[in-house]
Amino acid sequence: MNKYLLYPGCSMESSAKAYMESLNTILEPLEIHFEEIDDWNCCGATEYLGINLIPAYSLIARNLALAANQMNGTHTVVAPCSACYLNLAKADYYMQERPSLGVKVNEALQAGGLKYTAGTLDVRHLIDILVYDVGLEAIKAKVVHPLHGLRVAPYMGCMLPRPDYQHRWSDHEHPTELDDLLRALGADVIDYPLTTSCCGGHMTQIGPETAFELIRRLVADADDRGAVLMATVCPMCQMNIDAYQNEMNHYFGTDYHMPVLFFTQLMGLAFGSEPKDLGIGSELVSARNALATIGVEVPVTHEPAGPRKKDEGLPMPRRWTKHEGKEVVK
Amino acid sequence: MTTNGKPRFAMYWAASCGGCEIAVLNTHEKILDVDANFEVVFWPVAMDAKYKDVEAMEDGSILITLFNGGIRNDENEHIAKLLRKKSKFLVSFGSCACEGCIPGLANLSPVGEIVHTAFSTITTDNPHEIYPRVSFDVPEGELHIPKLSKILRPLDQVVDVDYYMPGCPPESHQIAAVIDLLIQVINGKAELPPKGTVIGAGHSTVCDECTRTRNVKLIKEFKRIQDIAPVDPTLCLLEQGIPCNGPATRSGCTARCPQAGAQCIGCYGPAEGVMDYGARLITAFSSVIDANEPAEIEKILDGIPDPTGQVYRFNLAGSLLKANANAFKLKE
Amino acid sequence: MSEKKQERVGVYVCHCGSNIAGIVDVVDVANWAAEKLGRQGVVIAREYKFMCSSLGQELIEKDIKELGLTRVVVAACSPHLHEKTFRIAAQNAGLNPYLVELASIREQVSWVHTDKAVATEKAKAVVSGAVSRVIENAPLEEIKVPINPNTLVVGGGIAGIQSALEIANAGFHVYLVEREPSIGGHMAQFDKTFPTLDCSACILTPRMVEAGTHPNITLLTWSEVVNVSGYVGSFHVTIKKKARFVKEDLCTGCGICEEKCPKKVIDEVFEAGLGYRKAVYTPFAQAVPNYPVMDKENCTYFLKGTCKACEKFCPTGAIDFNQQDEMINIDVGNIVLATGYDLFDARRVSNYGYGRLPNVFTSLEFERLSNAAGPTSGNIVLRDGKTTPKSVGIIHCVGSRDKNFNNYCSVICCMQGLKFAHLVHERTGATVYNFYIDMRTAYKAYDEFYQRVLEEGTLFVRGKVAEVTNAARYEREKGKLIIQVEDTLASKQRRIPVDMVILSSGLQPRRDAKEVGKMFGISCSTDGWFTEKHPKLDPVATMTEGIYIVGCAQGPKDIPSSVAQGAAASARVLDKILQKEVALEPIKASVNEELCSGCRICNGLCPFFAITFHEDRMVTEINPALCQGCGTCVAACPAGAISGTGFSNEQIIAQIDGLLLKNLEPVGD
Amino acid sequence: MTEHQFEPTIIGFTCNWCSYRAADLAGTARMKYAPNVRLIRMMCSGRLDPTFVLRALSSGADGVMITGCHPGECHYMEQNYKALRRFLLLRRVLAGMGIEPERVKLVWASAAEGAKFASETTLFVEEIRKLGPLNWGKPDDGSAAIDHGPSSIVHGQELEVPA
Repeated sequence: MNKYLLYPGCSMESSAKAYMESLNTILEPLEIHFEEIDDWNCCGATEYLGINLIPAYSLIARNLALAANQMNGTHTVVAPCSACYLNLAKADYYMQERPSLGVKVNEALQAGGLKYTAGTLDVRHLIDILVYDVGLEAIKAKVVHPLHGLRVAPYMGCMLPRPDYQHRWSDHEHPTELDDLLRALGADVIDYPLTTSCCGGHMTQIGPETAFELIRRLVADADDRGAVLMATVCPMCQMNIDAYQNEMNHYFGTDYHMPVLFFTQLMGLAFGSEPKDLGIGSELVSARNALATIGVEVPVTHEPAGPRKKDEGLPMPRRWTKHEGKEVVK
Repeated sequence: MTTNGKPRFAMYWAASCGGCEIAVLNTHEKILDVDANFEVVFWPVAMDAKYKDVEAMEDGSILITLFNGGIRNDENEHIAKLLRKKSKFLVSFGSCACEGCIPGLANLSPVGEIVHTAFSTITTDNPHEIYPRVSFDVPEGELHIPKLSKILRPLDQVVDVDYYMPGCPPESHQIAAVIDLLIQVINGKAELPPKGTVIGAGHSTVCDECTRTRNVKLIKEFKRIQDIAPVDPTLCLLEQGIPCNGPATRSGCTARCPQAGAQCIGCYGPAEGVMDYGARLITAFSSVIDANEPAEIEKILDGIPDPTGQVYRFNLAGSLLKANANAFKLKE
Repeated sequence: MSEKKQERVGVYVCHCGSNIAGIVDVVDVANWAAEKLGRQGVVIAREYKFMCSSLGQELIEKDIKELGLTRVVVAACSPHLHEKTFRIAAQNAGLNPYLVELASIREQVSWVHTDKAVATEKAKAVVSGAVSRVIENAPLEEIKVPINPNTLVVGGGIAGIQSALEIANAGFHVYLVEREPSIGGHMAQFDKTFPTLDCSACILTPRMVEAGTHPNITLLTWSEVVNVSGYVGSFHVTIKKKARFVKEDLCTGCGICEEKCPKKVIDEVFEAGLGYRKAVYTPFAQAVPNYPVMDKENCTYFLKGTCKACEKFCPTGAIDFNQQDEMINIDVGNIVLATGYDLFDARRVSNYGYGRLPNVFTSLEFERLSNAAGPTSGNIVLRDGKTTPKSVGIIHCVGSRDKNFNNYCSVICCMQGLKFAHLVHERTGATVYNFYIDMRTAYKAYDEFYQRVLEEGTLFVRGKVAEVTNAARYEREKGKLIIQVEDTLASKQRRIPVDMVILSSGLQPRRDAKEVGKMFGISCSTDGWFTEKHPKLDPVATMTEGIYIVGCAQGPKDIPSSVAQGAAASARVLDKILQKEVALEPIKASVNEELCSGCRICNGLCPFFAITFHEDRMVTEINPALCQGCGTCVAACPAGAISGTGFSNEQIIAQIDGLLLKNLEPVGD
Repeated sequence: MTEHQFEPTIIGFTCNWCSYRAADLAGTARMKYAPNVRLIRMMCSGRLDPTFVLRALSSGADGVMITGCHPGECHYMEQNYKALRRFLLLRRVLAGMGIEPERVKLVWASAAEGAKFASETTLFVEEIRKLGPLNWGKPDDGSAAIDHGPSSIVHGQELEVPA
């Protein structure tokens, strides 16, 4: 039984309810135990750090302090939201790297009778523990309903892998954790070069047309590559691409229909849960048609490894992996 | 030059515990040879004698004086100088006289603190904070007690010393051997070693006499002996992560402690020609550490809770630095 | 401490023109030394314009003879400059050279300080330290060891081949060891060489053949050095000759086995993963030696136990499936390491998409692509094997000058990039872009080549490429590789769509450089390249006498420099061989067995294997020939049983007291 | 320099292959640095016997600067790590002797780092200047007997914990 402290973050209770619901369905089969941090507060999202550092860091550090008090048997805090994950990791890192910051923040925490020593906790994202603690093999083993033939664009988003303070990802420019996970579910994962490109973040509020262009790139490229669905790990990514796709279409006069689901929802399906228990249907750009293909037996079209079929073709170099030399799970 | 023809012998204790005396008596019947061959003129532990009697003696009239204990107060210093004057050969006898020994550890604190600790900490019932006075008026007159000096000094930091005999205390079999040698010398059957020689000990270090097996040492963790169970009875203690002072400590004790399963604590002092005992241990311990990263090295070093005490337990007063800075800095 | 006889010390303070005298009052220093250090044993103190001049040296020689000096201190420049000079002067006057001490009052005083008074005082202290030290100096004799005339050259690339040939031509025997089936190294994989564009194979293969057939060269390919012991003059080396499964004496190199072998595998080494070879193969046509090797991991017989096609068809019955690895022991006097480099693994720069985007190639892949003997017979095509690119982007500094990977410049990439640009242009007429940070073409005829490529119409964009992607944003980008880059000259962000991208990957130390270094007793820099004895004045020698480093093993360099180093090392080796014996600096550690307790604390400290422990006598011994004189064991011995010549405790303690002017206090303090 | 300013005396131990050459380079390049450091050349920082440091401090030095090749660049392969280990333990022992650990500093400087050698030297001199003189064992070596009565009562009161 893997035990962790959970920092859900605001969105998991609102815009990303579906994420939370679906997450809950996979915990038991994967023998993961989450203990929610009592009295946690908002992480300040992407904006606050841009406005006033010390209060912003203190706001984040309060959660770390609470977690540190609560850790029994585990010192790992899991955040399913990329922004939360980045903020927590960032605070932990800089409080250590810039002792003066650590001091100031702790002065602030003292007001609440709290204190946090940087480095006490391991801050990790949900997909990190799924891939590296639970393991792809264990996940594969739980798949009762492989997603064969579902052409998915794996979208990690920009906040998760960068900056990679603790070197948790296979590659901070083009991480492959999500690809590997979806592949383990049997999905037909497309090569998605924009996997770490920006979804627009809060630009949807400040400069929509900028956000629209960024969203268009993501959706258009996924569509060009024949993806019927995007899978994401980040509430903000999901919301931007889902909620602003229509406006984006209006703005550019395009007509894209690219549903975007949380990877946990796809895991839930693969593990045999009912769509309704996974919050599927709550998305604005409906995934109904895309998911219609699930369960229908279609021949696996794995990407050919090594030399191409065509004789005159030239072989491709081996794929880069986190642990150099070691082969990746196919 | 002597009243009964026999050469004169003296033994004195300054700042010491008296163990040296016991070690001498521990030579059993050998002590009779001393009496048979010498006229014991001054030996406060064994016989009654007054300083004035010694002062009355002719300079150089005592053939040999075994002086144990360090110089901690003006009385010690006075007697040291007196016995130097009166003795032909002055032997720095035992660890205290040679290098300060345990009393020398007091050099880690200023005199004030030492007195305070002795007279007003929880271990002492002294509600009125009554402290010793150098001079004190009583109806019968004025009483005096010796003045403490800032730091304890080994004998040779105060007077010229002819021979050194280390150990806490010197091993009785070594004492016996030295007594034999002396007797042979006075009977013209042997030569005295050159001035400054360390007698009653070996030239190398304890490992030389230790029978435990040794290999190339790579230490990942230092542990205190009580934290290891079981201690391998045949393997080098240092190799087991126990900071054993044997490698740097002069041989001559037949490696008693390591042989008995306890680490050497260094009472025989540095080996021949070594300038600073602690330095040798510092390099000995650090040389066996199996790590290159500062953080990892520090972690390993945490296994030696009191490094200064570890490397200078017996040698502090005799070391290059002699004492803790505060002991020097203390203003009167 | 027993009283030692009073030494007679001469102190000589050099003006070095105004270099020293300009800041330090040399007269004052000399007078002070004569007066204050008299009790130390200073009988004469002089100052002179240029001590290093012949007149200055004669001054010393004269005093040694006439005043019977037993010690000499020269207060002048750094010992690294003139220590030898004055040692020889002393020797001429009959004084052991090691009784001379240099006090550096130029590099350490006059050149670095401005206040004359303070500088003069410091100079006095430095002289005082040197005087106290020199009194403790002991006369030393150089240690002479004989030199075995045979030499080992490790690595059969161009640097190693050059080195081997030079020595062999001089008439001495060389063992040339190569890990791969054939010598030739990276150069054999190249198509053309910059800037002359002559065919790499055409200029290399004659040298390979010469090395392969030279009577003085024993060629050991498909072999690796597994153990080295001994020291300069007499190294003992164990070489593992891996089983070829081909009897070299019977094989004629006809190639039938390779032709008949049914097993095709990707050639990761010679073809840089871009082509195929058989399970039994010679890496390339002009391989030396030209008999093949069998790749056990892939051979069907070794995998399944059946096949043996090669054996059936071999006309001379040279195939031998039972061949075993063979251990060869040789004795040599000198060793030249020419172990070369590895190419930076471009997959690590994931934003350039190599390994993900088919039409992104590495420099080595392109070399094979453009090589007439390569998988496409020299046709520059995309990975589909047929389409000729219409536009090609060449990215410089991939993995070099980048703090995420390697900070250093890989030296060859600029010229390599230019060469590629020319070849692409010449053979495909495609539009070629070069993306560079700085253009570095500093060498004979290099910049001219740059000019030429410019004139050919190659486009240059100054800026570090941010990413290579196949995510099109606009119609014109569809189906292309888009290079996103900041054009720092136009201060514009550009997106340049191309068909093919070539990564001018950097050079890296061999992945096993550290272990190899350990085996030969030499060190690596933090970058991982082997460390030379002196970066400028001794670039091919190492700290370990008798071991030399040449070519890219020492650092990134091009072919001419590698060849030059190969030759340079040979000259050094020949010099040693012809001297027949070598004098070692007598700075050595030794154990006083009387004091040694056999605690074995020192046993783990020597990286040169000079320390041995005698179980029987329970004492440690130090082999003077292996000892490099670092003094670590001397400092470590808890019994004070190890002493070191040249830098003894007495010398250093005396110098400390001297520098602190303790020696001025009355004796017996 | 004002006559009030304390001028520390510092002993510097250098490695023949890197830091000593760095010092040479600083000289050749005429880089100016504080004149308070007096150098001793050894073949390697691994030669550094803690005795040397103790001797320097007890013989009147206010600080000791130990220099060697950067980790991984030792000309004797790895001996500078041995110096590092000794240094770290020595520093702990010195702390126990009431000597500020900052008085003994370890600096890595390659043969090419003349500038670093110069700046590190000046920096160290300033650090020691702040710490003030060490003058070990002065004014007397402890021979002057002291009356522990008054002084220690004062001391006792200092340490007294109010009830």
